[in-house]
Amino acid sequence: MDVLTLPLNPSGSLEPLAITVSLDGDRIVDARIRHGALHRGIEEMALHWNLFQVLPLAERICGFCSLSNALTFARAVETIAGIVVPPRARYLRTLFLELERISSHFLWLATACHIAGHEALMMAVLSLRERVLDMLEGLTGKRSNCGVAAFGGTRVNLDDADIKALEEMIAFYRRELPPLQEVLVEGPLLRFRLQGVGVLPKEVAVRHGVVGPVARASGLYVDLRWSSPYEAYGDFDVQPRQVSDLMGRSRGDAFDRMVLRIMELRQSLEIIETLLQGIPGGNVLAVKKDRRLAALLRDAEGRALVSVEGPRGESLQRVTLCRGKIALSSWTLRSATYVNASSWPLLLRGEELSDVALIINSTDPCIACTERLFPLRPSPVPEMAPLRLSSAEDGEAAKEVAP
Amino acid sequence: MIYAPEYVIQATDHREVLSCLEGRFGADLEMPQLKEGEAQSPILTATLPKARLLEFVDCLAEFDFPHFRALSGEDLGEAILLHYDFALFRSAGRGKRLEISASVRLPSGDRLMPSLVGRFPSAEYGERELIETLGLDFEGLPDKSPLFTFDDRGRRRVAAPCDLDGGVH
Amino acid sequence: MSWGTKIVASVALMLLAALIALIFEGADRVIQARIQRRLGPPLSQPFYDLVKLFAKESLLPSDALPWLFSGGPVFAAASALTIFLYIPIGSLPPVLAGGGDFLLALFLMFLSSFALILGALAGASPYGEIDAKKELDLIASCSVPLSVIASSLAWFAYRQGLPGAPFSLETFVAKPVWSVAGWSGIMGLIILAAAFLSLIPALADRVQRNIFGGSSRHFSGRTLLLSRLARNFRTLAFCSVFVSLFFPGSMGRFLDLRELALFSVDFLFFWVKVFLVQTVAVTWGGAFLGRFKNSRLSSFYGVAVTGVALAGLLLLFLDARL
Amino acid sequence: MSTLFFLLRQACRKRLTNLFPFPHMPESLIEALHVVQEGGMEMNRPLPTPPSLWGKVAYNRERCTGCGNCLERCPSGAIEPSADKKKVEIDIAFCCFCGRCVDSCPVSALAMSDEFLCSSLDRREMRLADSGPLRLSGEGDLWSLERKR
Repeated sequence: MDVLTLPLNPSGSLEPLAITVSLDGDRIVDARIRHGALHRGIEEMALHWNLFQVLPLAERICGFCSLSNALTFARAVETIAGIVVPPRARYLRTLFLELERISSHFLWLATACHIAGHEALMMAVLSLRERVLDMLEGLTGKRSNCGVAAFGGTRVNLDDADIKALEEMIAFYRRELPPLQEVLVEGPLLRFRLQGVGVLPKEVAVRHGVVGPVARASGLYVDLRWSSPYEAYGDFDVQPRQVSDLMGRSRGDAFDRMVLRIMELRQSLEIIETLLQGIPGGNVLAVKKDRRLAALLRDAEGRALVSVEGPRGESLQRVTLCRGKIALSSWTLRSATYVNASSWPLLLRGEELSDVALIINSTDPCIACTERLFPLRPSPVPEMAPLRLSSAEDGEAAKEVAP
Repeated sequence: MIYAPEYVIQATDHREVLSCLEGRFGADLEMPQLKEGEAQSPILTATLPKARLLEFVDCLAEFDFPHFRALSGEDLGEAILLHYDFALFRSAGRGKRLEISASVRLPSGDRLMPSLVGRFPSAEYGERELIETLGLDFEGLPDKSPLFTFDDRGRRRVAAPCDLDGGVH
Repeated sequence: MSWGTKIVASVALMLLAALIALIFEGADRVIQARIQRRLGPPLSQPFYDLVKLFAKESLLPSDALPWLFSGGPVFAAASALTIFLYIPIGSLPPVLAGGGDFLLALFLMFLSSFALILGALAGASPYGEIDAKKELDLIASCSVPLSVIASSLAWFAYRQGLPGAPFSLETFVAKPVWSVAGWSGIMGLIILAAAFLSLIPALADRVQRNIFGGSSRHFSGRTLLLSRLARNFRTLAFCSVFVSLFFPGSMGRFLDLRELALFSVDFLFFWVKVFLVQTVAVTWGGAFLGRFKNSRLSSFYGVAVTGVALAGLLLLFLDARL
Repeated sequence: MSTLFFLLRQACRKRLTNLFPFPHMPESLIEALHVVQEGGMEMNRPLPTPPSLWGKVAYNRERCTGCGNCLERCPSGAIEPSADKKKVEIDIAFCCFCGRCVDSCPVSALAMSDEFLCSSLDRREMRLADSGPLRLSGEGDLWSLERKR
């Protein structure tokens, strides 16, 4: 067998990844994926800042799961500090999470159409996405990185006009989504291109622990919003969507991932609709006084592990706070792509070379979330200076906190 | 050991899981605790000796296939604390999901951990990252090359702090 | 015609075809942008591109065969332009007429594609090689239905007694095949025309089936310019052949014009028809075919379109027998 | 077939391209906007912005008490204490438009204006020491006409 080893540059996959494929003719025998094109150093950076500064940083880990990341962080800090979020803020957070999911799923659809070569469909999807971005801009002032999250609530409040605008948006999508769905799901364009590409069977998906839409498209019944409800998701019925409900069966290929995301778009609209009916009144911030909040955070101590079902799947953060300063002792981020990436070589094996970009993209990768690491010190294996745990400048030894 | 990859539909009671683990591991399981709150899903935390980690995971697998969520490490100076996060009963029903956080304390000087890649392929990234950041070593990890930091020739790229203020602006 | 006139006419025709190919490319890009709800570039954008690329440096890969690498695109563009000398434009007879000019036109078309692929292969890069192989694969699978269409048309023309050589485009222009066909023959011709139309986007390089930017990936500057020109010329030539075969009506005769007026009206009418065909087949067809998997595209042309063309042949056969 | 209709309908709808304000990039965009405001030049008007848009930070130096809350909150270090130590200066070039300084200001000396064009060839232009009394958004600034229409 004549095997050709071919490095694919980022232009081949539309993501800053270096993929080396071994080819037998047009078939991929083996694939090796190398990260490291982005050195972001977010975790390291955050240790030198105070919590109020880290929250906007968490927002900027990624442009499209911005709220999920920020909210995970805010919830972790709230859990440690014992801040109870008022009910209206819980509803607003849920609302913005769903708006973010709509925006992210539309962007994914557009990218999928682009990689499949259907620029006209891409523009159609993007023009639909404009509406939710306009909505976000109208509600929060920004199209992405909306800055909704705050410790103990949200920074944004809604009035009646906003709720009316949201209802109009839902009506708009109810009108515009069905023709798009017909073209994408029943039309030949993407079906011929995506069906049977990048198949991830259910058993393999379970073993690799994939999360989010990738897992659901493979037939797993998993959704954090359903299995461990947070914020306002506990108040109404959220079932994980399954492709087999619409298509009869699920094969776990790229086409199923697309169908699932369209189904989730509609689910998000349903959630927003139910949510708007039952939105409670009251405050959106648990602690209004700045100084009291700072005091609460200064006294907080402990560890928290919090996860949120972002548009790409489970976004997980482990936060450790020490008493005495408004700063992190340690922060670990695990985005959905970090988990899903381990299945990429498997998905690529046996596929055609021209499908590489399509397969990698079908899992909705976010390299920015994954490569948040930048070890500044040399770390040879045997002898290593201990990393500084706390951000203390005075060299105070960090206490170990009981887990 | 490779488990049958399937999620169970019927969740075991969370307290039952805890008591089963306590019975199995006895004094090795330090500070086992089951927190059930409203803000978060129930979480079971415990500290383990490293020798019994694999046994712990296999014990979890008797209830359900554990979903490997994350592996993270904290350097405490005199020791390294590793957190293995799993989830059980992921698709067993609303509110049934149980998070399990097993912490392993590695005293300084001991850098070798058993690898979980044989059981959970997605553990690879977490383990490779810890090789890079904390300088650990994992027994049984097939690919120990750095994950995020290396140059074109496959050498580890080490950024000295002076790289940062080398006239970026 | 004397040799001198022929040379002058050829040069004039080739220049004109080149100009029209560029204008049509601009129109193609504007229409594509409209489908995508964009503004799109101005109609003159291909001319700006031409000037820009002409001024740019042509890079030569270090391992490339220089003469083949830079010669391939030149040859591709030249052979694609030569096709116009064999196509009757409107009521004007082709500059270089002959008994088998239909076959010669097809041959030149494939030659142009092959020259570009050879140039890409001479770049000695594995990426270019992979894309060139894919293109070769596609062209090979397209050649099967194309030869079926060509031979069935020629057989039908011969059988129905169209005046002139059966493999000459002039024969089809002088008397449209539609006029000699019965109902099943018309059905067959429609099927053949549809099959031909579906081949145009593939042979005109409008199907983006690769991830590396096609076989012209390693071309730059003038070689890139020539490879793009070759593609545009081939597109235009293909649409012109289609018009000559299936769409040969004369506007001038319909209006009862004579001499110069007849020639000029038909000349304009011909390009309008070509433009329509290009818009339907390349702009809209390209929007549909998109970036299909190479293997699926090859089997689509090699099996499905061939089958359709054979069905058309069967209908023509029935028509001729009845 | 439905795909064809979808694309045909797509082609017939209003085009989405929003043209760049000027045919050629001016030396300084802000200056060019001022020229437009005085009626010296024509431009393609940008899309209307919502009233809640977070644009450039506006800073009322007079009202500022120099409490330093915003210094602690700024994640990108765009706010620096100014020379007289009781006020601040804001470097828009570093600003990440998160708006946390506005939240933290006890005397409302900071606000997010709806001016979003802030590119310049000169970095010193980006330093903001004072933008005068704060206008409410939509009150007589450059983009407000667009919004009322």
